[in-house]
Amino acid sequence: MDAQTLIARRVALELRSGNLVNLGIGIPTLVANYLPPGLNVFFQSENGLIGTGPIPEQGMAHPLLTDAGGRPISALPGASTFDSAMSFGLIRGGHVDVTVLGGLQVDAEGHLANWMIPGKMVPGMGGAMDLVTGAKRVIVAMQHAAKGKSKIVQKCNLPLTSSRSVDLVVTDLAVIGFPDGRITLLETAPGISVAEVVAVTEADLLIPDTVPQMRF
Amino acid sequence: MDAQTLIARRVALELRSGNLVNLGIGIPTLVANYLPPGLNVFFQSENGLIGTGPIPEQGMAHPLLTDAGGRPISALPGASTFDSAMSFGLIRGGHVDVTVLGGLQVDAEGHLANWMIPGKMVPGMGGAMDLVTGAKRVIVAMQHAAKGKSKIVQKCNLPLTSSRSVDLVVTDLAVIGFPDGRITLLETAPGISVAEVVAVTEADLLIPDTVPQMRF
Amino acid sequence: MRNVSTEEAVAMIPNGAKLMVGGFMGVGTPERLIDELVRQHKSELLLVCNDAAVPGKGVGKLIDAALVSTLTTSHIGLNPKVQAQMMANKIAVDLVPQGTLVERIRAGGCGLGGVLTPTGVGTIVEGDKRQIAIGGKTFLVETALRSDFALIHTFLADYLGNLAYALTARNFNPVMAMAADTVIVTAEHIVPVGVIAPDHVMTPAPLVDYLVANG
Amino acid sequence: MRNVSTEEAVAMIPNGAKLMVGGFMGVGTPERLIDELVRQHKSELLLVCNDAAVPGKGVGKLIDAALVSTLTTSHIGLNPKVQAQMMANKIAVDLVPQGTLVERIRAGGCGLGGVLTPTGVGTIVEGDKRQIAIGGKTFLVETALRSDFALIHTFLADYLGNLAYALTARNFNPVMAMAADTVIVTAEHIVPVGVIAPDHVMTPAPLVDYLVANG
Repeated sequence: MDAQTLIARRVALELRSGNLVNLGIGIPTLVANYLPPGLNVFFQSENGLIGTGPIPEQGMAHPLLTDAGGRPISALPGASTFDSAMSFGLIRGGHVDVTVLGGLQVDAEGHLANWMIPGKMVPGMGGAMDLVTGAKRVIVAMQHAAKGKSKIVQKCNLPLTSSRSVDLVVTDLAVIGFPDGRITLLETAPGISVAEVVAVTEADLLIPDTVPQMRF
Repeated sequence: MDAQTLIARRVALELRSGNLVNLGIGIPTLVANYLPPGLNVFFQSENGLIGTGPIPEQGMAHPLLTDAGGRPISALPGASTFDSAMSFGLIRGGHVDVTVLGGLQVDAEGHLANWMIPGKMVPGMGGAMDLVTGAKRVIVAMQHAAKGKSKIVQKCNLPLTSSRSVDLVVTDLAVIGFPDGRITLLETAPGISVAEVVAVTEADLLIPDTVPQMRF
Repeated sequence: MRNVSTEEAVAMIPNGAKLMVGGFMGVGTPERLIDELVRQHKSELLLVCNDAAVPGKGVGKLIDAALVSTLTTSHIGLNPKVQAQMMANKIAVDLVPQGTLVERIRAGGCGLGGVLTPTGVGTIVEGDKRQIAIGGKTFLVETALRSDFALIHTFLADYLGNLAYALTARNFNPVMAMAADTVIVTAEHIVPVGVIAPDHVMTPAPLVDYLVANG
Repeated sequence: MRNVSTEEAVAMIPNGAKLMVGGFMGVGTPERLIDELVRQHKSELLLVCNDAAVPGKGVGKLIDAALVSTLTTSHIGLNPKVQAQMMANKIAVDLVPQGTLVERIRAGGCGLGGVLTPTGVGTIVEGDKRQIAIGGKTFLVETALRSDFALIHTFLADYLGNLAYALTARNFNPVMAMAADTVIVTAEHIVPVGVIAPDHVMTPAPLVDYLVANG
């Protein structure tokens, strides 16, 4: 299983039936492909839809039905559409149960940076700041390191997305949480030892006595 | 012609084709009955409708279609419905071209008091404060005096509806406006002299050299 | 979303609960839930609704039964029983301009702390509210309102809980359906999924906690 | 409401105008008006829209033609030409969180001075904005946005100007249609009055100033 699939499958286990879920672009988008059988969740696309379905069959796409990246999607029975004020009312108002977002850095306090690298890349925050500030639960799905550098840092040096801390980080190497506000190693990926995670993690992880293997 | 009809007919002359108009309860409601032929205006009911029509035929009323007083109404072709947030977005946002409201007092500065008499009557402001604050043009339609006391006063002693001044006052005796911020007698009702209006008006009216008779 | 009976729905509401109730002069009010609140005698309610309706209709029935201790509303002029209970100090009434009331509820439902409105500036509505000048114009800071329960009435509800309101019965319902911890809905018609087209859903299903089943 | 040609509609817009343009990644953007803005070479535009789309699509065409001097938006990541023009100091970009952007426009259209939002607190979005604490929580004061023109695209428009949007092409359109001095609309289908049921109208006719007629 490749790293992205592992991350997506692990995140999918966090969703509960009836949840309203918003998936960011990239690895988070893949989560929808790995829902456990029988699990019914509502996926929101922040451009104005609840009930996003898979990419339509050849020739069935409609130009007025896309995801937030402008790519054609379908809609499931029971879908609803709305304007951007409603969409962000849902997001900021705590009606989104889980958001899954990519990240550039997460730090020991759970702060996320994911929207710009000063002087290099300024895509804009889009809906990310509202999602992290407003969703009931924020899960970051990302590679543990980029170009050999840990993305789990002691303190973010990139601009923050929100002052609100995220709830869970799922990487190709580990699952990390923040019980009692302490950054904690919760699970290790298959074939990865605790020592290996610690070695490639800049942040000072709390290591419980037993660290189970990542479920997926 | 009775006083209410005169007032309603005079106010109707202030409306222009295409206007979005909100009529308050009482005399203002009557204005809809006296639109000049060929004039097409949109009437808003602040409980959530543009395109209110007359009272429905016997047996045609629907319990979910009423005016802001809860009375059955009809809807004209091209009507639209919406929630209260939209309804007051239209009102406060300046999208209502004309609102016609009843009044308890209007003073020399054009301030309106129309929602409570302390210790006596506290109906609540309903939508009146938003209407007076937000509509493009505010017209007060009311009797000139109540129980022998002028309702056109030098300074309101009842709680104000808004700090925004009204644009026009139409009574059974006169039309009063506020050109250059001065309370001014613009027209007198048929058979009423300028002296008679001045005699029953507490506010210090500016009297132009010629005061035409009220059109209706 | 769970289907419940009227009795079960109201049994969840404790005495002293803060309730938002949809409707405008009783139009679009969930009458079955109101009747059951009276039957179960839920008292000391903190009620938020557009108006006090009239005796015998909508939230007027809660006033008739003296179940409301605090009423936040824009208009009580057509319900003399509220005036009488006010005089007798049996109910506290907080009068809020209608446009401000709906924006405060919307803010509560949309995660905003409040809004800046010109409505009420220079009137007794100012009270001790904070004021902010923007571009030379003064606005009142009006803070968000939320409640424990929202009691909502809709024309159509589908099996998932998507709602579509009709005509002037929409009013405060969609806004309140976002601003409460628990949302309970009565529908004139419960219909299969798909009867309400996606573009015509006014309250998306995930906002609804309980739909009152047909009796 | 008046019917106009695309040429007439765009001729009303001066160089340097402040424009709100509906659409999300070009979906729900009035392409005919955008093309005509380019053809008439309206320049120094102050543009407010959700995102910068991609080159060759939606507002991306205005960027391609270097007609935009200031861009207020939430996302430019998929349009490298904006990034290039930023580096060359040919365009000023004001990045606003998406939920804040839509609330600021809504406030402008609804007569509010602004809203209080938690989004951006503790980030560089704070800038020198006023902060207000309510119930121990900090909010940013985000002020209303308005424009000279709103360029709106709809699925259905009736002869009076009632609008109904489709699927994810609704996005910023209904909010912007309230926040501009002049509202110009293109429709995929112009239909008789009554085709859009009253409960399905999303932008009521009185908000629309100009509807672009079929060619």
